[in-house]
Amino acid sequence: MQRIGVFVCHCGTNIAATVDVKTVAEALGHEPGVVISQDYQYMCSESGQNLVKNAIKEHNLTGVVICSCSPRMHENTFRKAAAAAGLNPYLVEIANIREQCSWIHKDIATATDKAIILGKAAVAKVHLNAPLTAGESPVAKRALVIGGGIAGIQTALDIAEAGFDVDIVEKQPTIGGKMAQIDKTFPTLDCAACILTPKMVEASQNEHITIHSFSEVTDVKGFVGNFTVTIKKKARYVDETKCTGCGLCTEKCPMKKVPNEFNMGLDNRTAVYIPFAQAVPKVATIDPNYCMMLKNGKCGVCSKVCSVGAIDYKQQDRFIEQKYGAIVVATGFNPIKLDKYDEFAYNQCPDVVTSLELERLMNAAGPNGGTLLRPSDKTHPHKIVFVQCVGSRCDDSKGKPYCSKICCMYTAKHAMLIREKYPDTEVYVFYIDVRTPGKNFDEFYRRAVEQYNVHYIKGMVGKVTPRSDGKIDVQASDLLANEQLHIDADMVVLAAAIEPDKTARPLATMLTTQMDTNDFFTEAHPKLRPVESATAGIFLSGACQGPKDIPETVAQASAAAAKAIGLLVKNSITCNPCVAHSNELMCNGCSSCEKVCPYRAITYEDKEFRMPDRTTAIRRVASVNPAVCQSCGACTVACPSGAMDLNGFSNSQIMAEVDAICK
Amino acid sequence: MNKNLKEQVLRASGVNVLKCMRCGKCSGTCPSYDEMEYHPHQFVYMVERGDIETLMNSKSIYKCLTCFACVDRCPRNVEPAKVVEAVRLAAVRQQGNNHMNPNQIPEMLDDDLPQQAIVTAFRKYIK
Amino acid sequence: METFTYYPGCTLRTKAKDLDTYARFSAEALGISLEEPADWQCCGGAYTTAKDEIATKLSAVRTLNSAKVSNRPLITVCSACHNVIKQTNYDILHDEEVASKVNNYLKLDEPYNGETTVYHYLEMLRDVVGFDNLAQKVVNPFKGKKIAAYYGCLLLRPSKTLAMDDPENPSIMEDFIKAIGGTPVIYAQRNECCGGYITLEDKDQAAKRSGAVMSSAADQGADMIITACPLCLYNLKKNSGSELPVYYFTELLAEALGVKEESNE
Amino acid sequence: MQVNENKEFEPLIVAFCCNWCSYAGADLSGTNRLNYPTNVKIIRVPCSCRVNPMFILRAFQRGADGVILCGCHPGDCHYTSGNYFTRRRMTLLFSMLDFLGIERDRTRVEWVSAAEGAKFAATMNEFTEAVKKLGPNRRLEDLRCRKQ
Repeated sequence: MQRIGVFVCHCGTNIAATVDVKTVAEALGHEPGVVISQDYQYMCSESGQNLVKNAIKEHNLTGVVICSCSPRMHENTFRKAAAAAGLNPYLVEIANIREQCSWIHKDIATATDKAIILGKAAVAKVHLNAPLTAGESPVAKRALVIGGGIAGIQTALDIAEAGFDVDIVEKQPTIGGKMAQIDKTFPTLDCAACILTPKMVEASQNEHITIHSFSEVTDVKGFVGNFTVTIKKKARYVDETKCTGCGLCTEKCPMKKVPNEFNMGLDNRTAVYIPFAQAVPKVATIDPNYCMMLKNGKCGVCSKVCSVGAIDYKQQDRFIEQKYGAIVVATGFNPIKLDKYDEFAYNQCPDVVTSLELERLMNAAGPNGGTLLRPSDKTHPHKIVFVQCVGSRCDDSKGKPYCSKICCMYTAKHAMLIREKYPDTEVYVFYIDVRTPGKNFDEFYRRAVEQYNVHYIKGMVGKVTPRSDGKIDVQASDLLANEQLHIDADMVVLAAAIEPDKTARPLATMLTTQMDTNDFFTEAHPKLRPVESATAGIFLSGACQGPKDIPETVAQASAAAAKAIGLLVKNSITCNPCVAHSNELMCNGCSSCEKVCPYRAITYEDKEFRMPDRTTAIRRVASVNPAVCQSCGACTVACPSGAMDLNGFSNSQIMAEVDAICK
Repeated sequence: MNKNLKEQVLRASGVNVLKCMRCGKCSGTCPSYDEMEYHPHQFVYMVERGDIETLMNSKSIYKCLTCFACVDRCPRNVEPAKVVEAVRLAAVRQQGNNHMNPNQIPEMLDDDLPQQAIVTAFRKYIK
Repeated sequence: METFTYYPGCTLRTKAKDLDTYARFSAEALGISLEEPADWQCCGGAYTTAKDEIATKLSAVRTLNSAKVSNRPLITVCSACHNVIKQTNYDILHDEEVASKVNNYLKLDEPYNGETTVYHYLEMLRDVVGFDNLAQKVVNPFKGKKIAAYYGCLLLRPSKTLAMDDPENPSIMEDFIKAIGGTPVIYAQRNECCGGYITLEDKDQAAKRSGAVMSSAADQGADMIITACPLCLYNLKKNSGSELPVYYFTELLAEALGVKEESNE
Repeated sequence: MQVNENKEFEPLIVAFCCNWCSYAGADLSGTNRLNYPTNVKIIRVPCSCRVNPMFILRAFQRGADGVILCGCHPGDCHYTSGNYFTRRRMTLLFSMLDFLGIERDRTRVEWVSAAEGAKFAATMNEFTEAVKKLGPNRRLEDLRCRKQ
């Protein structure tokens, strides 16, 4: 027999002014099972809570209904009070008679009637509440960082600093990412390699960090605290443990005409290569698309010159499996392809380049050894035009709808560096808006204009016509002068929009995390939870979440690390007990629930059941992982046999509420 | 500002001038820029402000080549050429406001001129 | 032998007879039959983008409908006709108001709702004949000839509607040039306007525009330039002040296929 | 609901609201003191996809005159894709109800975010008016369930 206590709150006059609380308490007192029904001025106050606690003890209550404000406000307060009095906290129900009754209605009689009905619904529901206990799930003390750019490196270093093991998975042969390709950084103009490469070395030497370079994540199973990840270590045809990175093979390799992706294809590398001098790990990799030995078995030079015998033409892809407690995504960005914007003649003229290509052209380790020369004829350019917002801020049909955020600043940097090094070069920047919010950013841009005489022109380039004399006719508008300009440029630099790496979307599917329409990962809350994904245990670092410059990326990387550490220090995590569960006797093994679950919390297993006459049968039944279930209830509706139900919001509970309201 | 005219131009062109982010690419790419008193980006902005009559009285409306360079290259998909066309129609549809008199045409012709030029002129300038 | 409905357009009956004749003879040589609808009329020359212009779109719809009745795709060769007809068809397909108003005017036996597929002759060469097949049928290749393709605006834009090729980096005419044995010359002004119909009243502007096109092509070393548009041909020849020869692409096609002589008979 | 000749017909309306968006939106319309009729009684569910079509049929059987289901806006679901399930399921259910001759205006799915208190109140006002116009639900009500 149920013994239910009902407590009606006045909330001062918030409720009592429009709802006759005495009548409500009186009416609910006649409901079946209700043994005590009281009203009080402020239920949430300490004395109000004591009233509830005492009633629980005194009347040995089996259920409590509080008629008060929204459960979103004080459900937890009253659950805690119940627990303190020895009642299972999940035996408390709230009837929302403030936000959804007293505050929206004016007539006391009808509002009181409605409050009584809402109270009856809560009483009907609490009759069917079951005591629930939160489970616990262990946490694997190891983190995975996907992506080895500056974001991934920083996150890994911070997690390792806290004493946890962390693995970096990087698809390229070296970590370093985009920052390794950059020449100088804004707004301080220090050299990117000088600040990045020590971090790369630190990562490789840290005893807690394992770097899986030239590797990819191919499968993710499990849930927060308990992920099982499969990593594919792609065959690099070089034994990493033997290779010393001496580079002799790369010198002797006869296949020298391979476009060098590290230099954006502006020069060539050999088929066996080390991407750049400070690569980490400094190990050679053979490109199977170009290696003659791998393609037709004729060559073998690298294997002959390698003194440690590291070359292994028979190497295969290897798969390793590892358990992780937390996963940090740091997959980064790429500049977009510019095929759609050929009014800028990018595909027609080698001297029309992207900003990242310009970085390589200006870099001391780049194709020209740091001297800025035109790719076409290796002459020094005297007039350079920069075009902003190429593919950014577009209508969806024309490009990316967002601002790529970093272009205004790196363009100011490029312009300034060029004017500094080659004062005889004129630099024009066509801009729509100059966006420089950030510490010392606008000052930096002003310096480009005022000290370095960079010509900033409000307007946009409309057509680029390369000419046979090597000049490039740039036709553009100057909106302030109300003129159409023609500039005879030597080079044109396009600020291509940036987009998330193409590997991000398949990864998001594996991780069951959300992405926006631009393939940026979605954070759990745009303001208050910026580095967590909505899936527990998955954190976001760097430009995979949205366009970011280096300082912002590093800040977010450390924040993601802090969140991951916060998870890893726990030995176990408490689970929400209001999860779905399946009645195995009713389950017919149809898999409908498994298909609708957005969290892959449901798996099927073959179980042995006792049947009549001492026989047994093996049946396929659903089982819900309570640590993964987020209690949406999609499965309960999909289940054709009614085996699947949701704790706290069971079919019978909701039906009881419906019945109570409709009486 | 003439509200009806603005409405008419917006409706006929089907263009949402509020999508413009004022980058000026239309005017950067326009082959008729130097012949125009008001340029493509100004057309969009002036229509937004409702300053249609100024445009209707300007020779600029007869200088647009309808080559659609601005339409195809506008990052915001604003389609300025359609605005120009709608303003031109608003002008030539007015009684006695034909841009060309058919009697003038014979003296404009030469032996090789394809008649599509004349047909087009009728379509564009005469209502 | 595949048969298409073929719309020549009025200019091709007078000032641009070459464009038409060579197109027909070449098609025959390629095993394609072009059938002209009995009572076609002028397409209107220019497409009016205004949503409230209905009457100016009707003649194009009549042509589209006659192709629909014959149950064949419609082939055009003049760039201007192609542009007008294709844009009109797009409108009918995508704007219910235009479709219903047009049908109210025309009172056809059966309403026209954009059923016809419209191809430009070049698209037919690419998608039906195939440039590889074309290359095999060439008897007089333009070996060593540096030929610049001039697209102008009408063939490519608005790209969403015309959808023939990449509007900023097209290749269909270049592939055609390769198929007839020539060497294509890429130049940036190939998709810029030649001045078009402004020619009638403003020779200066037409001269400036067509001059820019021609000098860009000549600058990149072209021996000749080809086009699909009578008005472009006129402008480039007459107003540009350039000596560079300009031909219809069909003339080169006929010559390459060895049917130029018979076309002229 | 009783139909009294002197009294205007007062429909009974059951509203299922998802915990994250619509229930919070309903709370917000309360916080902002926006009025909507007492006819509307809200049942909280974790997600609109928790609502089994049976619940809606049960409400009609027990004498509800209208049922409205509120969830997060498409794309904003707290559980990623729950409201898409809702949309599909309700499309099916409503077409079945249509087939049974239940007026379309008696049922509704509406997307209300946690910030749309005003929209919640407006929706409830509109919906109540619409159901009022239809009069009592006689087709699906099981008279044996009616409390005497």
